[in-house]
Formats: sequence, C-alpha cells, structure tokens
Amino acid sequence: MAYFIQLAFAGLAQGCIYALVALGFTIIFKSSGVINFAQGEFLLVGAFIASVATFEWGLNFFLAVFIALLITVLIGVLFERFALRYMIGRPAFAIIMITIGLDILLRTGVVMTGKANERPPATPYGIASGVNYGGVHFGENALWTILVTLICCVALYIFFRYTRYGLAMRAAAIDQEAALAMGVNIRLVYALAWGIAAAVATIAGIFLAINVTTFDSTLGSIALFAFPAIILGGLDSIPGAVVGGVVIGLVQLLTQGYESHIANFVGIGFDTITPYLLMIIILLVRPYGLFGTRKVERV
Amino acid sequence: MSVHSQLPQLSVAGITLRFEGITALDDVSFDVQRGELFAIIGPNGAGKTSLLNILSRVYQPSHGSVLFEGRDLLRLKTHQIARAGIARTFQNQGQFPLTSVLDYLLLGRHIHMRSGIVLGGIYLGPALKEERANRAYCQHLLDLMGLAPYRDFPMGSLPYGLQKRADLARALAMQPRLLLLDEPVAGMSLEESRDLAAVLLDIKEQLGITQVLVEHDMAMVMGIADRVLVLDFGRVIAQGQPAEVQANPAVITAYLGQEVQRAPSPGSVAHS
Amino acid sequence: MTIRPALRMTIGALTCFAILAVFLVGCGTNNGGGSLKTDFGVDTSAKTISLGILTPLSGPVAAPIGIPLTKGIETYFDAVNASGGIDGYKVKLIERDTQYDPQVEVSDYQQIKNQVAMFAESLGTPTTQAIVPLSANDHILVSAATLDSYLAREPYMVLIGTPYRLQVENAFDYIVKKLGVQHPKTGIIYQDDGYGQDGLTGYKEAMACYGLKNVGEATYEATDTTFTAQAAQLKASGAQYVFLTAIPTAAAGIIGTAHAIGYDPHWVLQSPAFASGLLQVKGLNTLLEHEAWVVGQGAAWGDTSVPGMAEMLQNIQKYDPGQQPDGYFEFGYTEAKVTYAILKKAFDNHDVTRAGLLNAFNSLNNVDVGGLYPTLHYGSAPNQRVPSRDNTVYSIDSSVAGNLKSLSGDFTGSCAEQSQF
Amino acid sequence: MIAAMATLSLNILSGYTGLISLGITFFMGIGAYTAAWLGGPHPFFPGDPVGLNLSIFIWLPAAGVVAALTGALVGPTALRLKGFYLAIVTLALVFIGLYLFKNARAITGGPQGRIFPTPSFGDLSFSSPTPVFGVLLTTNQWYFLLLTPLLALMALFVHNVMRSRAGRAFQAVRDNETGAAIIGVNLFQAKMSAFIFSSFLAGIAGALWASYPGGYAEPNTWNLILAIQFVAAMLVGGVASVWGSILGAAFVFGLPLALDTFSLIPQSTSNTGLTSGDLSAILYGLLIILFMLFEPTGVIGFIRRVTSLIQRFDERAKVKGGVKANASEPVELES
Repeated sequence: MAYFIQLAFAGLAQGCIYALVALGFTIIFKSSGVINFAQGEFLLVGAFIASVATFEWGLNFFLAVFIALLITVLIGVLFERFALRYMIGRPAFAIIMITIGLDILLRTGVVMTGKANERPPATPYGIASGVNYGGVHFGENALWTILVTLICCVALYIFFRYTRYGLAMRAAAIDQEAALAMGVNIRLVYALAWGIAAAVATIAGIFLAINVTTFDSTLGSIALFAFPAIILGGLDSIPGAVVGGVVIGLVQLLTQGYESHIANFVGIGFDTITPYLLMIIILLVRPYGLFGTRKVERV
Repeated sequence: MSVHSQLPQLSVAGITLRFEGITALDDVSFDVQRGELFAIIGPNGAGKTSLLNILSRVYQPSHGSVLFEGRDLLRLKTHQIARAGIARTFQNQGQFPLTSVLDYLLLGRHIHMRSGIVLGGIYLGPALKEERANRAYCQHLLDLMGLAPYRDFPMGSLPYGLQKRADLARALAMQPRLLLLDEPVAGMSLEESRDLAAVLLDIKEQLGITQVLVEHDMAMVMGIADRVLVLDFGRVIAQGQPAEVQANPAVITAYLGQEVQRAPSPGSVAHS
Repeated sequence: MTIRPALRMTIGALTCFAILAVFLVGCGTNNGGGSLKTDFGVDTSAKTISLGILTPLSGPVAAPIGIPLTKGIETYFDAVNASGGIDGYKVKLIERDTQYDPQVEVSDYQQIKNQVAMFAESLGTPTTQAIVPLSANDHILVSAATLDSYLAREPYMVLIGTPYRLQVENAFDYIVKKLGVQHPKTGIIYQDDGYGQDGLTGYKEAMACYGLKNVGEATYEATDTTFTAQAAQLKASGAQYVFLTAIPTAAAGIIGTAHAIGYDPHWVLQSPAFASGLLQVKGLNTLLEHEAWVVGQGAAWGDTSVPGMAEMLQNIQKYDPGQQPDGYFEFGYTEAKVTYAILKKAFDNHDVTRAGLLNAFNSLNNVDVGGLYPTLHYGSAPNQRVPSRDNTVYSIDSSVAGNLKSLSGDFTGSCAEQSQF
Repeated sequence: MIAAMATLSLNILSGYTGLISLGITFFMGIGAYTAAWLGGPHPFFPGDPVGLNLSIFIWLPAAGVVAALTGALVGPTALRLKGFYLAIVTLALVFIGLYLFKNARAITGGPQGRIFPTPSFGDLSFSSPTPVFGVLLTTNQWYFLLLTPLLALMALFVHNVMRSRAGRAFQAVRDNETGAAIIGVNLFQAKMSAFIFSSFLAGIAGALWASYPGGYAEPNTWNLILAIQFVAAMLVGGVASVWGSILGAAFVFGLPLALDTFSLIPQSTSNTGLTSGDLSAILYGLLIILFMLFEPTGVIGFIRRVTSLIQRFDERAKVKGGVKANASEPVELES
C-alpha cells in the first residue's frame, strides 16, 4: 500500500507539472488557435536561467526565478509579436513548424552556452526534505509543486473570471471577430496568452529540474507527454488541461511502478506509451476530450 | 420509367432542422417536377442554404423525408449524392483556390472516372485514355461557357463572376439530372447576372436538367423561374407561379420588413 | 576554332571520366617514398600521415565527453609532432562533428575515409555501430571510444578500455570477493538502449558467478523526467547494492529520488554514469561521497607516481594549459597512445597501407600506456581483442583532482576473466 | 535522395491531401524492419535478429507493402481526426513505434539495433566498391546509381497520380472537405488511399534509409526529430510539389553536410563556442521560421515566382507599349 501511495503521490506531482505545461498549450490554443510545440523549451530555458542565476551569478533563489520568468515571458511575447502575428490564417502545420523552429533555436541556444550538462537546479530546499508518514515520503518539492499548481489554477481562474484582460481573452476565445467588434485588443490578448504560457512553463521547469536532481538540454522533451494531457482534457478546456495532466501523470507513474510485474507481457518501456494509448482511446470515444467543446461544422 | 416521369422528380416532405435549440427549418414540403426551374427565395437567414445543405446531405434534418427519383436521399452519404445524379454549386467561392479551372472541371468528372492511384500513377493505357477523353469533354464545356481563355488559371485568381461561372461549369461537368444552385448571382454585376440567367435558361431548354435555384435576388428569380417557393424564418410562406407569389401579402411583408431593418446599416451586404 | 556540340559533349564526358578515374584509382597506388608502402592518408612529400576523428563537437554529448576526449587525442599528437613525429612523419588530424548521430557519423565517415590512414577516434556506441560494416569493407581500422562488448568481435575495431559488461562483473567481484559480502541482495537500473543492455548482460553473468540475490531490476528511458517508480521499486525490493547503467543526469535523479523516499542502498555507478558536474548539486554531493562507487579504469588524475600521468600533465601544460581534470581527456590521451603504437609498428614494418596497419594492429600484443590504463592486449580472436579486463572501483571524493579515489586498485575479477566474447 | 523519397511520401499525405502527419518515421521503421527481416543476413551469433537473406527484389517492395498494410490498419482510426488532433495522434504513433521496435527483439534486435540488408543484385554488392566495365565504383557512387532511377520513378509516379483522378480528389479534400464530398469525392476513400500510398513510399524510403550505407540502425533511429526534419524539408521545399520535396530534402539534410564540407566555420575543439553542428541547428531553426514567415510556398514557390517574373519581363519586352500587357491577368502561381 505504501508503495502504491508513494507512486500515486509522485504521479500527482508529475501530473501537476504536465498540467502546467498543458495549461500553457491550452491558453495559447484557446486565444489564437496555435499549438505551441516550443512549450517544452520554455521549461528548459526557465530552469536553465534560474540555475545559471543561482550558481554562476550567485543570486538568491527567488530573484533567480524572477529573472527566469522575466526572460521567458519576454521570449514568448517577442516571438508572438515578431513571428506568429504574421502567421495568422496560415495552414495549421505551417504554424506547428514555426513553433518547432523556435523550439530548435531555444534548445540549441542553451546547448551552445556549453553549460547545459548535469546542470544543478536552482532550489530553495535540500533534495530530500519533506515529511514521512506511514512509510511514504512526501517530498517537499512534490508538495510545493502541487501547491503552486493549485495556486496557478486559482489565480488563472480569478484572472479569467474577474479581470478585464481575462474577460477579453475569454471573449476572444469564443469569437474573435465579435470580440474585435466589441473593442477587445486582440494583440494584447495574444501577447498575454504567450506571456502566461511562458510563465507557467517556467514554473513547471523549475519544479521539474529540482525533481530530476540534475538536468540537461533534453529537459523540454517532457512537453511531449503534455500532448496526451491536453487531448484528454480537450484542446480548448483549461480545467481539462489540469485534469488531463494529473491523470496522465498518475497513469504513467503507476504503469512505471507496476510494469516490471508484467514485464514478460508488455516488455520494456511500456510506460512511455500508456499516456498515448489512453489518449487514442479517448479520441475514439470522445474526440473533443473530456471537457472540450464539440464543434459544429458549417459549409 | 413512365412511372417516374409522372411522379415529381424531387419530393421534399415535412423537413425540420434544429441547431442547438434554434429551429432553422420548420416543416418544409415541396415537389419539383422533371425539367422544371424551381426557385427558393427568402430574406437573409430564412433557411434557404440550410435547405440546400439538407438536399446535398451536409445537414441531417431532425424530421422529414427527401425522395429523389423514388430513392430516399437521407439514406445516402454526402459523396453518394453526386453519383445519384445531383450536382450543386457553392454560394461562397474560394474553396478550391489553388486548383486550375480545367482541373476543377475534371474534379467534376470524378464520379464518371474510374482510375485509382495505381493506374493514375502509371498514366498509360486505360488511365491515359480516360484522362484524354475527359479532358476533351471539359475543354468542350469550357468553350461553351466562354471560359476557355482561363483554362489554366487557378480558381482563386479569377474575378468573382468568372469563379461562379466556372463553378457552374464544374457542376455541369458532373452531368447531373438535378442541379442545385446556391445564390448563383450573389455579388455579380447586373450585366453578369443577366448573362447567367440566360445560361440557366439554356440549361433548362437545351439540356433539360431540372434546377433548384436558391436566390436572394427576387427580380432575377421572377424572370426565369417556373415556380417559386418563399421561405421566411424557416417556414414556407408562399408557393406557386412567380406572379402569384409576388402578389402574396405575406411575401411583401417579409421582404419589406427586411428592407426596413437593413436600412440603418447600408453597405453591409452580408450573406447568410 | 569551333567544336561541334556532339564532340564537345564527348570531350566533356571523357574529361569527367578521367577525373573520376584519377579520383578513384589515383590514391590507390603505391607511390614509392623509399621502401615505405603507403596507400591512403599518407603524403610522402609533405611527410604527413592523416588520421580521422569522428566525434560529437556539438549537441548535448559534445561538452561533457566529445570535446575533452578529442582534446586528449590532440594533446598527445601535438606532443608527438613536437618531438619529430613518427619516423619523421607528422600526424594530421582530420576532425568531423558527428553530433552523436549515426547518420551524420556515416556521412562524415564517407567524406573523409579516403583522406585518412585510419580513424583515430569514433566516439559512441550507436555511432560506431553504424560504421562497423563500412570499415570492414574499406579495410580501415577504427579506434573506438566505446566500451560496448559487441564491438570486440569486430576485427577492424580498436577498443581501449574494459567493456561495460566486465565493469559490472568486476564491481560485484569487489563486493563479494574483496569485501566478503556473501549473497548480497542486489538490483540494477539500466537505460533502455544498447548501453543498458550491455550492463544488464554483465549483471546477469555476475549473478551466476557470485551467487548474487537479484531482487530488483528496473529500466528507464533516456527521456524520463521522474525516477520515483524505479526508486520505489528498488526500495520495495530491499536491494543493498544497486548497479546503475545510466547517464549522469539519470543517475543523479535516481540517487536523489531514492534518498528522498528514504532509500539509501550502496550505489555502484557504471563509468559513464558519473560526471563531476553532479557534485555541484546541494545534497547530492554528500550522498555520492558516502553511498556511491564508480567502477572504471585508469590512473587517478594527478597521481604522478604513474609515469604516463606525469607525462600527460606535462603535455597538458605545454599544449592545452586550460584543461581541467577530466577522465574523458585521459581516455582520449590513452587512446591516442594506442593509435601511436599501431602507427609506429606499421612504420617499423615499412608498410602503412591499410593492410599494413591491420597487420601491425594484430601483431601488437601488449601496449603499455605508461600506467594511465592497465597494459592493453590485442589479438585476432574476439576473446583476445578485449583490450583489458581490469577495473578499479573508486569512491567519489570532491577534494581530489578528478573527484575519484581508487578503493580497490587495478584488478580482474574471476568472472570477467572467463567471460566469452 | 532517400530523404527526398520520404519527403515525397509525406507530401502526398500532408502537402497534397492536407493531413498533417508527424508519424512518417513510424512507417519508415516498419518498412525498414520488414526489409531487415526478409533481406537481412542469416543470424551469425545466437541471439542475433532473424534475417532470411532474400533478394532486393523481394525486400524492397515488401517494405513498401507491409508499411502500406500498416497504414491501412492504422488509417481508419487516425483519419477520423483532423488538424492538430491528427498531428498529435501521428506523433503518438512514433512513440508507439519506438516501443514496439524496442521490444520486438527477434526482428529489430531490441534496443541494441541490428544490421540491415544492403542492396545487391546477384554478385553485385552495393556495400563494397565493385568494378563494373572496368570502372571501380565506390559504395556512394553505387547508391547514387541505384537511387537516382528509383527516385525518378517515384517522382514520376507521384506526379502522374497528382494530375489524374485520384490526385485531384486528394487536393480537393485538402482544400475543402465538404465541398469535395458534394462533388462526389468519397472522403474516407480518398484519405485512406493517400494514407496508404504515403505509407507505401515511406516504407520503401525507410528500408533504404536503414540500409544506407552503414546498414545498421537502432530503434531510436525512427524518432520524432527525424520525422520533424521531413516536415521541415517538405515545408522548406514546397508543399504539394514533387520538385519541392526533392529540393527541400536536399536543403534540410544537405545543409549540415555543406557547412562541414566547405568548412564555413573553422572546426576546432579548442573553444567550446560555435561548432558547425550547433550552428547548422541554429541556422536550420532560424530558416524554418524565416521560410514560414516570408516564403510559405517554399523554395519551389520562390523559384516559380522568379521565373514568372522573368517571363513577365520577357513578355513585356516583346509586346511593346503594353498593348497586350498581362498586368490584369494574375500570373503568380501559388501552390
């Protein structure tokens, strides 16, 4: 039982990281209809800058995180402003490709600093701190990951629900032209979406880096598991992204933990595909995801 | 065969269509006789295009039946409609902007051709023969429609009127027995409309193809249609000879009311 | 004067043909140079011999492994050239960046193979695997920086160290024979690729040899970002000694996560699983110093009692003063020494053709690398071609240069002795 | 050139039919392992993966056929989806493929990888320099001789398909699904044919990719990065264009080579700064962005634009005073 809880807890924490990445995807998709394949690299860049700021520049953890946030948000907003804005109305995969271009740029940029290997993460606490209860260790990082994800969700909820810009973003998501007609500043909406996505990705990246103890330039590949999460939850649903992320995290950790018991049957690395299998099943049953909206097509 | 010619070619009964609580069509029924030019008119948002979408199996009605030459259309899939002998033109152009005019017509010949990937890839023997014959057919049609000079132009590069004309040519290339026309003169100049009306009459008289014409422009319809059906808010408000319909007070109110509503915002001629 | 088009075409074709013929055949002949037989990569007029280097100089593998290792080779040959070269021939290195990608490696190989006498370096297992059949066809020797056991079967592969498989066996030899732990409860976590499989093979052989009680096996993917499942699984199994056939970031993740969930077995790291960078991580450094060993090879950095180390440090001062202590540098330097031995022997035989080099390599028998690595053995049968079966178990100590301190000294375990290739 | 074949295959599906796929390497892998199973050498050491050592005339077509069958199997599920959903499902396919390839040890050699057959005709082996008519051809030259006609054949075939009935249907589906259906195109059938056709070519390209010239590949060869490179090649070269596929592949896969060969940057290990690999990665990322922004029709579009400009210039020169100047006629071909 302790084994199961340990796994489930880790799955929850991992799922929260997926959820944060998925949130970024969904927010951008909802506001501008773009899937940002570079989302994972925001995690890497964020974690990397935080690490460099702590270890090379000797800054305080929170200051380092602040700088990391600042830079990633800036990258996100600038990319939107100077590249994506000219892509409106282009076919979907041209847009996918341009974000993949950004992905390559960001990752190679980090590699080229020559400091990307066995990078120690910026962290405010020791690697093993946490509480033990009933033979299960509840790591401090995992607890903070879950808490901060919750805070992010609540903050975003309040933002979308009660602030002017949040309302503008929601309006734009529902009907761009109508929103424009009502005086919503679409450009600001796009910039906000990218900024928020970059920020949540950075937060996820910092937690993820602490979780893996050391990281290298492949940290961003985690975003690939956020795809099943967003599909699971529904591409255009923000709560869906969170639920999807958590579900994927749980499923993955549990298969990882139990697959050796059925290794002869499923072989090695089964956990790498369970999220995708789950996603495909969902797509067959409910193509618009658990919380997504069904689209009516018109001629 | 003789039975067919006495029965209406197209028989629509009790069609009701609902979208998320809105009733777009409410108990619409009508018959179209073989060789007839039947027009459906009505103000914007009356449900004309929705009706056409049901006939071409894009929308699934909640109630009602559609019989075409004795076959239940509602049991066919979208792509089978064309094989059943029904062709349709599109209200909005620009759906195939990259296709050349000739290729667009050849696309219309799709249902009359057979070769698949393997034959097409080899491009010899039967495929070549078929391709040549159909290209000749389309070329002929282009000549007839006065589109020959634009043969290799991408559809998207043609002026609007020519696009509509090419679209009509494509529908004819399908050699249908029933032609559905979705606002064929919308956005055209007066002169272009007149030309098109003449083409429609030619189709009727020379080719004998039954036509169902959905149109906003009342004047044009009254001049050429054999019978007219008027829709307003999804309901049939009048049906009959053009002259009868024109005199119908309900029709006048519907149209006038609309004109009054639209008056404050001139220039915004939106299509439903 | 006008040439008719047809004629012009013929002439053009002939010219092309001639160029092609020269290109194909030209360098294949024996062009004298005293009694020295040469074919590819030897310029008898400029007195140079060219060697190929296929190594990642970009991408994630470059900074931690590719670059230091290549520098080791460069430094050694700088020293050789400065002292007059080999029989008066200067060594020229032709380097290509493989990005650790087999496809790129193959195209790099094709590009320069006719310019070089042999390859002084091919870094990486998947990359080297990709050129194995090519090198056999071209009859060209390849010195490979990989410890994959499979490659020992290949006649054109020059290996340097003790294969991964034997590393695992020697590590458990140390635990059972030297430390006297009888029937230890053991486990392994390995990467889901060829490297991990090699470790796993060694682990299974060691289980049979030393009567280990295998209680847990787990695998991870190179893309994994959480190691809780693996750590929790091994924790549940209660293994006392856990072997890690992993890359450094994964090793760090596993050790860190396991500690966090209250599991601290004795970790034994396969040599590539350790990197000095890991010691920068708060908390992890103490774990590593107290709970982890690394099994590997070679003299500890700065141990000048070893003549080869003293020489290497001097050469670093002269040719590459900025170099930090680095095991991969040492590996490259040692690898270059073996290459030198092959070349020297070939020059002594007055035959530096590819056939001559293979001949020299097969008759090399022992190569003394000045104690940097144990004496290496070569031969023509697979079992003889395993250059070394020795290993050293190190503890991790951030206070010493290179961060590794020998615990066991150099030894060959009984299991590794008998392993068949 | 093999890359060109793969890009061509992708172009059928994504360029002509408009179905976004990131899963081409899955089908390439299937083709490659079929080839390895049928054409690979007999196991030498116990535990080596199987190989039946059959002729290239069997394994090469078989690679295509098995990949096509797989396509037929996967198609009905995948094709229910559109746009980003399809992209993500095909991405999942890559991962499922990696998992299958790693576990099907008997055929794939497991994570260790395996040897693939090299093309040979009777005594003629492509894996070693062989003299023919007194001329010694290197392996590379042999491959060139084999691949050129094969690629030409494929290109011609695809070109033919695209100008005949099936190809017109593909393009109609891409431009407007509902419209195409109304005209009488069976959407499912058209998409399936495109999917299967594309898989077939991908399978052949995969078999050749694995055989060239090292003849060794790990399951990880068939990863997402490679798939994305093909998408990039297609977009850079030109969507829905046979020549574009070939140019794009040459561009994307030739760029790092060109940078190396012409040593545009000094190769040096003494500084950890700029290396050719990193530089080409940066360039490549940047180029994708720039191409997407400024030349969405790819290299081929650029070439067409230039030639049409020249033509226009020529015509203007011919028709003096612009009596028949075609200014009103749209000349620019965007495809």
